[in-house]
Amino acid sequence: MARKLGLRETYAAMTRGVNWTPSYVKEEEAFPYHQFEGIKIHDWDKWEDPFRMTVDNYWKYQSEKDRRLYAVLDSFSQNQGHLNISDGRYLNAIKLFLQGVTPLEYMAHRHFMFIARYMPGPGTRMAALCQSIDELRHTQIEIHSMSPYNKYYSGFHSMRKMHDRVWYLSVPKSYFDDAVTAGPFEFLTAISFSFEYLLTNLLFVPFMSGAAYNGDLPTTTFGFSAQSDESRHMTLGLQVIKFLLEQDEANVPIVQRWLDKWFWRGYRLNSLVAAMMDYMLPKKVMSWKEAFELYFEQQMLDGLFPDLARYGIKPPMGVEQAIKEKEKISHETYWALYNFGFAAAFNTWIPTNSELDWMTEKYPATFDRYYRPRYEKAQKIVDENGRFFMLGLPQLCQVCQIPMIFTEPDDPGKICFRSSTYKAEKYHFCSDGCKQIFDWEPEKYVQSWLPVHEIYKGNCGGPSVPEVLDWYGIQPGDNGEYQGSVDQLNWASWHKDFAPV
Amino acid sequence: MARKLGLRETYAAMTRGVNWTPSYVKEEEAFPYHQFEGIKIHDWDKWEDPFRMTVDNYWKYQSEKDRRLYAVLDSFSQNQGHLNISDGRYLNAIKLFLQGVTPLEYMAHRHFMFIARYMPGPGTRMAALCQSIDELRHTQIEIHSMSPYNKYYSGFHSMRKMHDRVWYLSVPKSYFDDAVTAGPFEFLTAISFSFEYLLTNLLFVPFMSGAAYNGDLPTTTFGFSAQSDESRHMTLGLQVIKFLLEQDEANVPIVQRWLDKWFWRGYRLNSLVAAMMDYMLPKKVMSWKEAFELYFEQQMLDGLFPDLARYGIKPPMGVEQAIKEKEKISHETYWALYNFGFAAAFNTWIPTNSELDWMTEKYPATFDRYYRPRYEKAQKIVDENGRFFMLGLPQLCQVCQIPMIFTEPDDPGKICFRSSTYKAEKYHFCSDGCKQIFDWEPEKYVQSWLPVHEIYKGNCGGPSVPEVLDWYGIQPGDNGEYQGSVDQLNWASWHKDFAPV
Amino acid sequence: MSASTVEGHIAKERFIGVDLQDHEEARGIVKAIVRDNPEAKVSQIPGVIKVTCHHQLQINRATVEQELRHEWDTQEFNMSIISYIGDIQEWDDDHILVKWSTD
Amino acid sequence: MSASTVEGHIAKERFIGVDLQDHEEARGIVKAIVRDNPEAKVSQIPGVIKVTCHHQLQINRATVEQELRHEWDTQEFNMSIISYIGDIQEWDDDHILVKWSTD
Repeated sequence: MARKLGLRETYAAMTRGVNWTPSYVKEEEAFPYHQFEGIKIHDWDKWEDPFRMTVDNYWKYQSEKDRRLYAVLDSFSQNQGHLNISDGRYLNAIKLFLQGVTPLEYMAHRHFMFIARYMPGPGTRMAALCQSIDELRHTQIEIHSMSPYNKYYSGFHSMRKMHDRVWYLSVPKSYFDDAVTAGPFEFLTAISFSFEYLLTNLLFVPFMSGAAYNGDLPTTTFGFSAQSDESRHMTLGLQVIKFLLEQDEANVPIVQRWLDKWFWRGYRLNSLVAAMMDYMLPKKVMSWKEAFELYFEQQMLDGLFPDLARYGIKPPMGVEQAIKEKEKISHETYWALYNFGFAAAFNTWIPTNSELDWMTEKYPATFDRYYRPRYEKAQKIVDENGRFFMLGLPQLCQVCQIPMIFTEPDDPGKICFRSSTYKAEKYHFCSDGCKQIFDWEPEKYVQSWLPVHEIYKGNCGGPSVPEVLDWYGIQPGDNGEYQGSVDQLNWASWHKDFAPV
Repeated sequence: MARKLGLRETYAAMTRGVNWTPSYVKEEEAFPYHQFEGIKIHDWDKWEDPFRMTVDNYWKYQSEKDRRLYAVLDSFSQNQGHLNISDGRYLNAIKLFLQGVTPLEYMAHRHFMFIARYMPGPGTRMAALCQSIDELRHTQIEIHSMSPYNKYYSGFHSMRKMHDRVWYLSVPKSYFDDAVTAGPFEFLTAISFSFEYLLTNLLFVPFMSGAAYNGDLPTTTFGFSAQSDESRHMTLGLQVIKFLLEQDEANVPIVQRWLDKWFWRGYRLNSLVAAMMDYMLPKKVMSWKEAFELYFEQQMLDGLFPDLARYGIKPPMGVEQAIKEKEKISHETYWALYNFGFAAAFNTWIPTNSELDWMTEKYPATFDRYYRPRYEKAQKIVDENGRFFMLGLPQLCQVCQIPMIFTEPDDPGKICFRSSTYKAEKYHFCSDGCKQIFDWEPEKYVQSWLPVHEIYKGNCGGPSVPEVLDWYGIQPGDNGEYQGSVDQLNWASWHKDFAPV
Repeated sequence: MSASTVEGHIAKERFIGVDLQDHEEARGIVKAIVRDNPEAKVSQIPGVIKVTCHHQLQINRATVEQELRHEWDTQEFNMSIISYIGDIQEWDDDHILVKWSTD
Repeated sequence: MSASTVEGHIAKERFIGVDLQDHEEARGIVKAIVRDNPEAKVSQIPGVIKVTCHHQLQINRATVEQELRHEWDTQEFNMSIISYIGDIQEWDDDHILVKWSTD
């Protein structure tokens, strides 16, 4: 009997052994997209994939992951598990995830299939192929996992439509649209490295742990099921960067600029995650600031970047500002969501007193001075006159598409405005980072589909708020204040017979 | 290619085709136990098993059931699911189940293995073999499913020891000991028919549904996983009865007496289930009375017994009394558990006002007149002087081993006492049914190991309450009042940060 | 003595039925039962779907397969059943039939 | 510019590590890691076990098999891993090694 091949040999046989050089067409006809960005590759065989995932293992483990997930989902809905989450407010974080992230998984599926077809290196193609299938799986399991909630709660019904139309969802959408309209190496740097390696832990680990802590079995289960795939994706991300940096010194400045751009874009996207972590989890795992310090400062700045320094790579543009903003970003973002909550497909609310105390403890330098007074004032308004909303339309940053809500890095009392003029037109930005990204590629960003502009241009259902909300697919109950909402009233009535604690 | 055998043919080939007649030993040497009860069997081939479970299907479906269960258990403990049950009080029902029922599963495993070896009919042997393996699986999955609670709650630690020693657990233990010391046909009538077919729905369906309603995923999941096996066991139960009745008319009176005995014994055992359903589930699925009417009166009396009438079988002895007692039995049983709760390995408590109102609604004929005043008085005593217990030892029924807590069928105000004299010794019973069972087999029941007698005989660790509790394996916190218990204090502290409903 | 003469018991109409888990596959099976047994009544308690009929309840592989949109072996019914009322009179490759022996 | 000179950032000691699911099999793997990497530090947030080391973290099939008491393919690590910090430098039939490239 022949000796069974080891993992290393099996992987080599699959990725290198079955590769061939095209003879009916020229190499550059078969693979026409990997050169226009200026990246130089000399030896694709230097590509390494430490996971060494082979097709048989891939099917085996992925199907086992799915089997476990669906057993849990069945059990969850059989047990009316939705009644056992910590509080009805919690699900608003999940609505935001479903509306904002799930459609990105599908976009990732599509574009990794493109990479799997068009990259000349067989190792890269195999990794991208697996990731493409993973991302389709993630789309499916997220929809399946969250659908048990759709029966009982508002805001879960139209994520595809909302993703393409609703103002705050243009933040994640524009991030991904920017990536898929770049070249293949920039895409890999944007998604595989900047998002999956640098920043993914900030989204997924505290988010899933928060789901676990708040009794949300479906999200925890799909989340950790997806995360095991993400580990593989992180490896692809780190590998692509090291590969580019090692292949040719001329690649270094190109990669550095991509890192600068995509760190900042990803970090800005994460402001929604920051708001979710600090404000939307009734039982909190850790603050945004703590997560940023652990997952970004310690793991990336102290951990990863010394490894990249030997290639001449520096920590990305804007990192100092992000560090300053860790005291502020969740508060400034949630405050905006609260104020414009009439137009969001989830509910918002004023944190409870014990939650405000928690934030005072977690953010001693800023919370009591800048943010707590806002919520106390908002509570007073609610008590005296009921809930208020900012019914005007905010100015948006031309690059990250977030309203102008962020303050000057060194002054939490002053909104930060930046602008550039291009072809006699003035463009506005929330930060030096976004301005810089625009200035590097103004032709790209003048084309941005900005939700507020589109409303004014008459492209969003009509000029009035109800017309726009209707065009967004937002139904009564999806939006606005949580207290007194359909979800809150249902939650209270479902739990009125619960035993007192 | 040969035609694939259908289900019917595969099953026939397996159970009949591979059977053989012993030639080295005589038939009665190989199968020595099936004749002494007086049962006459003429043709074992008339045995039918409608489930037609074959070995390959058996492994396939049982392993799939286990895979699903363990995925759910992993997910549950990963999510700290124990925090998401309806209330800490709920788990006392599960402690009672683990202490009382799980060891019975193991006994069933052992004795069905005996049946699988010693019954001459190959169809019977196959059904018993599968059931034996099932029961071992049930033992294992129950222990695995409840072990996540053992980390956090009292009363889950010593079920084997407790089952053999603690007073209220002698009720289920003596039931099974009675069955396994009978002949094989009586055992099958007792366990497979009376318990698994007649009464099992009263235990398992509302219990598992209660688990689902109270957020207890592990119990729901093992419960429904086990119940799918129980359906097969019900079939074995119904089949054995029909087979005995059809094989010889002389079997009819024997079977009738077994039915009379084992209905009453099983029904008495169910008084613990009645107490659990009405008192121990914070979120209630249905009352004992409703369950009894649906699962026993409608499904068995109206459904099954007309089918058995053609063989000359009548509804079992005591059924009229059980119908009268449906208004009383849960209240009388829980009251005893409450009073003797210092010696139980679970906590007891006074129902909340809304729970008392629920019982008033469900038991209009009895609750406000006989039982509510007791709990209101108990609450007054608690408020004024703290929790009280009946520190004396109760008199037990010689047959069912339940204390003398049940009232005269027609007078909920008067305790029912019955007695018989055998060999100049007087024996006491809780009911006409238990007295009749004793009178049929006094030699058997004079040997009963009665927990109270054994304490007085000095066989239970010593004469004082602490010595007995220590011998029982009861640790501080396992027993007594729930309010202020270790479990209640932990529960409250784990939930203090939960968002208000 | 017939059941209906038991003292204190008010006899109701006789039925047969199956109790199934409230999970994805079982919900498909229930749809198939309802299609093939028009008099079937479906009710629910937490975690459990109860389907009852007055005379007989038949589960047909072909209908279940239409509802589930995949192949289904009648033995897979073992993954959904919790309990049943009546007598399983037939269980072959194509059908499961529950009814009482006397009607 | 090295990371430690980033304005406003106070550099701490560098570590590598793996984040695993808090489930039965992963708990066995964690025990094996702790046995083979004595400096390993284990911490926890809901649902997640984090194991970190300062220089390298090695997972050995043989030790994991001792802890789990059954055969274990290093590829099964895919069923437990959530995330990792560092660079996976080796993953073969017997070992998984996580460390940074520069020390």
